[in-house]
Amino acid sequence: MKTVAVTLLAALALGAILLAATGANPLEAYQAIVTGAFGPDGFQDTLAYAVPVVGMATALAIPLRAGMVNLGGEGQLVLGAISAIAVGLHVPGPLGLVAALVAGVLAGALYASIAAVCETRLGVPLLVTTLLLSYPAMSFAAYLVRFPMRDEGSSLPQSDQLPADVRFTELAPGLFLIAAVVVVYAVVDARTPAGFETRVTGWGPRFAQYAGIDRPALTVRLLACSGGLAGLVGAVVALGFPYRFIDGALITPQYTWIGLLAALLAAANPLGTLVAAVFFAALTSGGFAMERETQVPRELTAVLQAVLIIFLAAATGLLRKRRNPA
Amino acid sequence: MIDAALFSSALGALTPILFAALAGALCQRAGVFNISLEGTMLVGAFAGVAGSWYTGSVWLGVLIAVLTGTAYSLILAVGHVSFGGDAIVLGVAINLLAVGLTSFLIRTVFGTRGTFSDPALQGLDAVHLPLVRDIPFVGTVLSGHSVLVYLSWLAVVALAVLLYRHPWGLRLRGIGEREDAAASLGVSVTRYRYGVILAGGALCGLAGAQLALGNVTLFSENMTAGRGWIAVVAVMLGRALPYGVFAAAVLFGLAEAFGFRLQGVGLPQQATDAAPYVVTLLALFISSARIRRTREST
Amino acid sequence: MTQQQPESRAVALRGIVKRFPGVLANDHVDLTVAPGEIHALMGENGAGKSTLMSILYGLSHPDEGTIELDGRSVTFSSAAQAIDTGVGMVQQGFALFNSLTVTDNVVFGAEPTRFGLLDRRRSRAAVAELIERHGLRLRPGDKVGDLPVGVRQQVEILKLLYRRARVLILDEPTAVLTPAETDRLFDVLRGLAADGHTILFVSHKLHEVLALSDNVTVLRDGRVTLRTATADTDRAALAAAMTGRDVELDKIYPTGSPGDIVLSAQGLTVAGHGKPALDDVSLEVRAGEVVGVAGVAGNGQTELVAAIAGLRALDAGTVTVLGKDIGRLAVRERRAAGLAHIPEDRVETGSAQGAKLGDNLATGFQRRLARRGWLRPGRIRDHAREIVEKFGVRAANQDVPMRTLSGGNQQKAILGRELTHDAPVLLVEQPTRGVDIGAVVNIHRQLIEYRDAGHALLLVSAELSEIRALADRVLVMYEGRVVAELTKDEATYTALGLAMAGGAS
Amino acid sequence: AANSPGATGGDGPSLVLVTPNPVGVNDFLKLAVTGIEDAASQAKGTQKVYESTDPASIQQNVAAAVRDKPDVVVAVGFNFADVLAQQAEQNPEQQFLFVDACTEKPYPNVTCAVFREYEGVYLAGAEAGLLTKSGKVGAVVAVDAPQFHRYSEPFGLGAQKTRPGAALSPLFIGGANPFNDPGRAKELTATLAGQGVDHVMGAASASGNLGVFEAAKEHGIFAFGVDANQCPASPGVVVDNVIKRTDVVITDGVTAILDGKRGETRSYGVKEEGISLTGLQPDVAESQCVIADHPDVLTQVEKLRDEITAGTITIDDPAAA
Ligand SMILES: Nc1ncnc2c1ncn2[C@@H]1O[C@H](COP(=O)(O)OP(=O)(O)OP(=O)(O)O)[C@@H](O)[C@H]1O
Ligand SMILES: Nc1ncnc2c1ncn2[C@@H]1O[C@H](COP(=O)(O)OP(=O)(O)OP(=O)(O)O)[C@@H](O)[C@H]1O
Ligand SMILES: [Mg+2]
Ligand SMILES: [Mg+2]
Repeated sequence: MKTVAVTLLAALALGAILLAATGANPLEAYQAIVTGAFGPDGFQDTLAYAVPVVGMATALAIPLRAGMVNLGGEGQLVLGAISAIAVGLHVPGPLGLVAALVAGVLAGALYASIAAVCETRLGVPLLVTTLLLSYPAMSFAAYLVRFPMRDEGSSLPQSDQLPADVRFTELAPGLFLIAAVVVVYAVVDARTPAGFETRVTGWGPRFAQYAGIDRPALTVRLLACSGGLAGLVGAVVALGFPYRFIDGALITPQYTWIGLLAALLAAANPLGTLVAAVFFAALTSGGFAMERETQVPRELTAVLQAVLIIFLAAATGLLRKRRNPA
Repeated sequence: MIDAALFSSALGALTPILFAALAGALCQRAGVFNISLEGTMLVGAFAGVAGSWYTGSVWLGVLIAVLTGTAYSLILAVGHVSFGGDAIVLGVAINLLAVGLTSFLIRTVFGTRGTFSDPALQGLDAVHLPLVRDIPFVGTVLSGHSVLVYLSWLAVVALAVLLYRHPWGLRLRGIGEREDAAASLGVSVTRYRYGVILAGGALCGLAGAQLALGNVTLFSENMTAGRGWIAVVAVMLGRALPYGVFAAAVLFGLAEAFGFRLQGVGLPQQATDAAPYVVTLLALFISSARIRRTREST
Repeated sequence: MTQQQPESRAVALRGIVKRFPGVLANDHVDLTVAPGEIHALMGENGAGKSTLMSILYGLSHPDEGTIELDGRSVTFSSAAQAIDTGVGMVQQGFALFNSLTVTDNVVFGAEPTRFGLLDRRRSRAAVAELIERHGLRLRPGDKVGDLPVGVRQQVEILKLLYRRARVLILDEPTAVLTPAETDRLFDVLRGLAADGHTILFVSHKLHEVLALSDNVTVLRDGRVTLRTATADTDRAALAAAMTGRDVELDKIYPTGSPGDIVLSAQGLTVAGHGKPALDDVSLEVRAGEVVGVAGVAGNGQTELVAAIAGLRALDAGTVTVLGKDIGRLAVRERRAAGLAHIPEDRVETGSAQGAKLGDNLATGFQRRLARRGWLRPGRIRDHAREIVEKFGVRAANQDVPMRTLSGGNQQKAILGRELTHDAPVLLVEQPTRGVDIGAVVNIHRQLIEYRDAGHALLLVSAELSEIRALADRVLVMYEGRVVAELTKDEATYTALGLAMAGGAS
Repeated sequence: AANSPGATGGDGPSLVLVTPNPVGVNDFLKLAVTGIEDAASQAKGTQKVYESTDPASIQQNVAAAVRDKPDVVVAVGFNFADVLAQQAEQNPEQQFLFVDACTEKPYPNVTCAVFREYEGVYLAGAEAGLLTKSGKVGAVVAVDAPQFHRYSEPFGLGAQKTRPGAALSPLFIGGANPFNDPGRAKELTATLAGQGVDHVMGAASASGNLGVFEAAKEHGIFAFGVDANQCPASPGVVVDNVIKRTDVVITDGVTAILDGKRGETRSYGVKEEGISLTGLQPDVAESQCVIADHPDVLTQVEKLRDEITAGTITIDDPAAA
């Protein structure tokens, strides 16, 4: 803990120097980040970022626990969102809401399973297939909202708006859904044989095979859960304001990559992943607030965030090194 | 539809990807999963343009790009090798940092936002190969690229020689497989990993220089536009083997150039966007099926 | 290099202290070795032998104490410096590159070059020459990953010979060698010593130490308990110095009373490189019986167990346990049908080095320890504590990573875990490799108790004394086939040795 | 946020501009910033700029702007349609100026300002038609989407008007970063040049267009720029630019709102001089544009412009199709 604190301080000091060099007041800027992230107005923004970031972090942590890296979160996320919208536009009423969520989960799960099957059947590494499959999925969704599913009234690449009863008008339902998933993940991880077997696989593939763990089946199962959750995150975001699929809306905010950072930093530990993801979400909304409140150019916010992550990664690395000397 | 111009333009366009992919392959062989190629290339591009602009010499610009890329990759080297930080986390952060840093510097260094270009900015000239240029088709394809394009081909051969013919190559392949075993034979894992990461930084510097001074002559915010990620994919497809990576980059470049032409016959851009990735996937399936078959037959 | 003054010391370690969290691994250890001397280092598991040797080799740094080489004080901050100074070490366990050839593994880090590039011809010739000179069973061009474990150890020794180390440290080098190979190695070592090389030899095997060494140092709990000329000591004295008590050595257990056939394998065939790794092997093991499998490493023993355990696919043949055909089942289903397995590779296959001891012990029990589908940390701890206590695993607590346990204690943990399954069939490979004599006695007793409780054991061991001590019946393998079947009485050293060389009728 | 402290007298009206993307490379957004600065200094008020990066930050920046309670919140770009509708409904007291698009339903507190850039593109196409030798014109456009077809289709129509039978080849950049990939823009332009196209409409964004110009220069063909005068970037290559006077439109709109003219939709095209060509500006001679050397072409294009202004020529909005 001390190491993390020291490196965080170092990162903040470096950031302060950068800020001061551009003529900004570092204290004011940092204060703006904190109030922007946790103040009465900003906290809402932080939560709004936290829902997708925590969701994606957990989605990617699930296979990571078994040492499998899913680099295709973006494709699964986007497919989940577009499927939820496609279903939500056609199934009316509260049933539509449920159907849309289910469609999102299924789309993400199925798509991620393809990558898993490619590894177990064809021997192409998961890391590669997940990453590669991500791009066609994004292109496909982009195509759908530019042509067949396009909102006729608008010139933007976006779908129609969902009917009024197939919407999450508040943040709360999405927040609860994702929170519930995090709790389920934590419990399954710590308290079930399935979670235990996942961890065993993460410790070593040879040991897992020897212990009788069916790796191919586990791979498919974990990837389905991972993709399903990514799809759920997509569905939750798409069902929220502005109640439609906008091309790029799930990609530009980097939910997936920030989520992956959180999961990796925490070594896929459920609680650690949650903490790291919330921290990154707060940093993002705080960064925007700092831009609004102070004279700091927005590029500098990005620099500050990146520096912080680099120091954090180094600190956790050092921590892990200390704990398990090779 | 398929003519010499298609191959020629694909070769130029894929050079930054190839340089970066070689950097990735080198790191991969030493057991470092380097995904900071995108950001390092971007920093290299910026340094190349700034260097060329302030010194008035494109060669000094290239040199400065290489040095800056090397220096920038120190972040990964120190963070991952010395501190033991996760390479993927560091890589993603290094990419974010590069975007922020270059956008910020373009303001402070050039006093402009977004894009810097000037007719007086020196770019790399096309080199017309004597003799080769006169061969029909082949001449059009192979001649008339920047020096860095040819250098990238040399780099492929150099990497193959390094990996399979030079003691360093043997050692870093060993490190990639079992670092403790290498260490027990007195081979410094730290030093070799620093070496490959920094050399990778230099290659990414070249990638950036070709992108900003060869392919175009300007610097623009985030102008790498995902090429570093494509390089990561090329490393995977080419299984981190020098010629494999080269083939992967060429396949990718051709698929992309061909995709542009398919737009001309009415295919939507989103379909042609996906084409290189789909082609790569298919190539992977085929190659891994072949590897399986040969494995089973022995 | 050979002309030293009689009192000169090639190696002198003085007052070495090394602490690990919760353990004093070396406690003011002094060790002096003269040039041309073969010095044996003995001690129980965890006594601190490997720690002391890795300090001498620069892999770890002493908290206190000094190192002298040829009378000059040295400090190594890395193995590279140690190698440059002429100190070489074969570590316990393997440190090899499986994807590289034997040649590349050997020359790694000290490659012959020509115009700056690798000189493959010279490398290969040098390695071939060494192989030839020391009569090893290796080909320079083979991929190490394709070699059986026993043969891989020879590559390790070759690495050392290639490096022309003047001080050679061998940490349990003979663990996987057959008697004949061990003899050959000893000849080599004696030759090297005669050349003035200094040899530090870590071993648990009393007869080897007595046969080879000039002097012996015994460690217990990090402290030196005996330092003597080999000629002045005997097996009982060494064993007592190691364990602090008297141990019953070389006990040969009487045969049990076999019941019904529990494990039956018929016509097992597994492809290998060129010729099959397993060629039409059939065997049966009865309840209450230990069937030993002897053979020179690399003759199919590993593949036999892997094929039965489900870690390697069968090309032909059937395996039944209690009458149930398991030959095509997954590992989990085979285990459920009644198999337990102590693998020869305890580092990667038998355990997860980075995971906690407790979790290692719980692996395989996760479903049985669950109640109504839920796992309770308390039950996992209880389960682990039982095994630790019953099998005398020495560890600070069950939350330490497996890798911090000494090799012998890791073996005890794995043995304990697999015996606790209470499965009708136990596959055991090299159960006492690298294990100290005190522990060997215990492990043997536990295996026999397990047999007498009515279980069927298939025992693969490179240690003929172990085969003779435990096996009720012995199968000898040669080039993938069973070439001899001997009863306990027939299985003399001579008979076994003959059959293992392929000379049985 | 890049907010210069605005004009002096801080007691005037306060303005907040929210952009959909970082202002960075975007000439269109740079003009918007100029517009808000001009509007603030004219009214002796203050201004701030909030730059967004994605839909989530757009939403938060608009919410933050509304919390500040400025006199006018200015938003630029289609991306704001949903957010402005929501905020306008929840905050009837807050005045909004929505530039470049409009909410689906009208709101009394939302004033819209939209462009008919296709009229300008048509005129540029007409210039290309008059200048082309091969009879083939092309367009390099950031993404394949109806909104951006406004930069390709009218270009072809304009060319056909002045050169019957002229053919248009549009190509789209796409990829990971379509609005900022000069390398790809350059390749695409080279591809068009290889097909015999000799005049290319560059709608690849400000930085992407630099790639278009480089390729045009290397292949000896001509290009058209967008949003601002891009001719100095590549003199002798850039024929003309379709300029979009976001600055004028914003000052105009802010003044109208402050004067109490609220809730209407104001459309800016060639007639209103919200859309124009560099060649049709009075200072064309200093523009470094190729068109300055073709007064004959300009005469004909001025005639076409007058016809559009008079309504005798109407051009369909490709995005509305
Ligand atoms: N001397 C060489 N020059 C160029 N290429 C070589 C050379 N030696 C090997 N290769 C290429 O590398 C391939 C694999 O070589 P090698 O077995 O050394 O790689 P590896 O480290 O085992 O990697 P992997 O098994 O992961 O592919 C060969 O099939 C060949 O294509
Ligand atoms: N890296 C480490 N961290 C913590 N404890 C360690 C570490 N390495 C060794 N130890 C402990 O130090 C003691 C000495 O271990 P060492 O490996 O030297 O024993 P050994 O005599 O070689 O045993 P064996 O015969 O089993 O190989 C043991 O208690 C071991 O658990
Ligand atoms: Mg030891
Ligand atoms: Mg190989």
